[in-house]
Amino acid sequence: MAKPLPFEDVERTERSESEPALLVDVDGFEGPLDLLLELARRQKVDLHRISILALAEQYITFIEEARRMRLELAADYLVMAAWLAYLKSRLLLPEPPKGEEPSAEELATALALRLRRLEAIREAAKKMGERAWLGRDVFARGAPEPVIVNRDSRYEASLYDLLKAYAQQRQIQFNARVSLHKRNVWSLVDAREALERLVGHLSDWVTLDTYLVEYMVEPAMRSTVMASALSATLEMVREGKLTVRQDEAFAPVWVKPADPAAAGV
Amino acid sequence: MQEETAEMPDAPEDEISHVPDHGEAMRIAEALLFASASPLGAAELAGRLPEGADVEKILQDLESLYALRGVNLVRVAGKWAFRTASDLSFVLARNVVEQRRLSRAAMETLAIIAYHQPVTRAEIEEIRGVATSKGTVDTLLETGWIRLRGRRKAPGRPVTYGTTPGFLEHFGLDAIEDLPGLEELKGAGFIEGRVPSDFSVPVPSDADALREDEDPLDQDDFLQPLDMHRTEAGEE
Amino acid sequence: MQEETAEMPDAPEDEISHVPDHGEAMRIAEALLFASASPLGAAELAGRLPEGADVEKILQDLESLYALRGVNLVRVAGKWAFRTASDLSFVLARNVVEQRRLSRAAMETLAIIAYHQPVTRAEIEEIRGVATSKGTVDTLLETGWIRLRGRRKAPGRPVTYGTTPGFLEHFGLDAIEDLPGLEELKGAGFIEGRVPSDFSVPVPSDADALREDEDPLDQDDFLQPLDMHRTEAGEE
Repeated sequence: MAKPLPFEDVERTERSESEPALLVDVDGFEGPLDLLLELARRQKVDLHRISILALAEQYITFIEEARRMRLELAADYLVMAAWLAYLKSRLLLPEPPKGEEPSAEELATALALRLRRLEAIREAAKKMGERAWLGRDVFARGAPEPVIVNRDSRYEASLYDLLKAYAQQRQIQFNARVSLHKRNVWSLVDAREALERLVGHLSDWVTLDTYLVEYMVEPAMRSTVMASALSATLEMVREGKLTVRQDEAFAPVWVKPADPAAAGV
Repeated sequence: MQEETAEMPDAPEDEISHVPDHGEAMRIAEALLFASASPLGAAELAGRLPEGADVEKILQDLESLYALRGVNLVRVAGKWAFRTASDLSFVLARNVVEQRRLSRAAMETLAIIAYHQPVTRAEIEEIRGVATSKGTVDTLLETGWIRLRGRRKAPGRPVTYGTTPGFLEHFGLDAIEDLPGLEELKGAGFIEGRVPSDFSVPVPSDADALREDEDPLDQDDFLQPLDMHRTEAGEE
Repeated sequence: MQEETAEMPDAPEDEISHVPDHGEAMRIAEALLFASASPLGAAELAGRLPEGADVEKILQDLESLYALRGVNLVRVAGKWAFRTASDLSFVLARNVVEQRRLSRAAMETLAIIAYHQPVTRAEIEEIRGVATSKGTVDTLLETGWIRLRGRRKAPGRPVTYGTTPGFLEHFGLDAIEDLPGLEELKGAGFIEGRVPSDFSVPVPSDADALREDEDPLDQDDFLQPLDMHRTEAGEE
């Protein structure tokens, strides 16, 4: 922004000093306010005492020159030119009686203020740019030494949680154990022993059920007794100690000691 | 004193027999500050120094001990950090692999955000008298120097921008009030004059707390800040 | 502090008696070493220092200048770098306390250990009806609330677990016998419904003295409690 912007002083009226040869180059400006600010700088007076009228004239001349040279201008620049032309005429004409609109003087002051504000922030931006930037002018430790973090876990638990966990666990357990506990089985060994006792004092056919009745007092025991007894019976038949017959499906199963004569068969 | 020593779990036994040794505490602070890539606050330091150590005194002593050296202890963003002396940038600049240069537009936009925060994009544009390209704000967000603060309680609920602690750190500022030329800016009519009333703020503030005229950001703003920004730009 | 400052040749003015820019060269070397991401060799430094600077002397002076400080200039693989003084390495370690909640499995296991101690892992599993993961017991050992007591006089000599004084402290119990019994648990609504007649809640004991059916721990158990534990798990 500090670089002198080349522009042609077509007007010459307000400028006493000789300016560098002027080129109309709108591209160099960041919008109409920027152009205005540059033109204002050319007045070489404090922005507080800038002549807005002169500034308006310079701007309009600049834009006209640009259009004469058939340069493409952004609409912003043209809008500003139109507004400045309006302001210029207001400033030159006698003020109408005080209306609702701001006076020409007030408009001019507001424009001057905007320019001062832009100038000030430019200056601030420049100062910031000139500061010692980290990573450009000043540097942090190039090889920082990492902090070793030791994580120490602290566990939280309340007595309530503890008791609840315990009670729930134990309750599940005793509920599960109740059904398990009652389940008695008549093992194959038990069945075999009982059947061997039977073989001892049997001489003729007898139904297995009749004999087993005494072991089936508990209804729950029925299936386990029947299953084990049948398995044991078949095993003893295979060993030749028993003969077994069943007249039809689902009929009672008859057993009797094997005929010693037929034992080998 | 004996009791205090007993309480301390991490102090080497012989080191601190009576009063926490100022010299030893300085060495510890020095080691901590040297080791850290980012600035450390006085409170952070205090938590890691022997109990009873005078943190302020230690920092002052270290500051003056290093004042004339090639490495200085400086205050940035309210914290402390060792940095190479700024007058030596001419030798060190060669270290810089690639320094992102901000465009003039970006630099001005950053300055306006810094000095005027919280500030909306429309307000930035009013000052510069020109539209701000989306790319400029995106670039600044990428640097991590500016952040979305909230939304202005105004029609359209525009996003307000402010600076981050990273901004202070980068520009070597202790606090936002230390911005250069703040007084001149006040004098230039930043406060008084025709400036719209919702715009003029006496001093810039990068405090986390929202101003009266700010709403918190929406939920979506946090999810996709850059996209949100794009949407905002699209609305214009 | 005063003495220390006096000892150090840190005032460039006094230092530079004959060679005029020795102090300045020292500052530059200091900044270069500080900002460098890797150690710098004498030749590398010489290339960045003012012409005619005595690199060896500069490095020697910097070395002695920092010798007693919290940061030292040290030689690493023939090159030079700043490093935290070795006696201060402890300051670069930070202990972070994390609050964590126990998993349900851990909570149940802990409760069973508390009530049924001394108890083996197999017994815990029998009560819970599920296998207890090694991690659960490890976590509990980490809390400091349970300990290895001894080894059960039984095949396999399984380890017995019990609670620690830390357990009582954490749960606000005066003694382990203060854990509520069956009637109290029922009264407080922890146990509801019909309770089988053979169901009981043991009266726990965390006495140090081993029970009759316990042997002392083996020597190895003390050396590597967790590893021992792992081995035990492996045997299953």
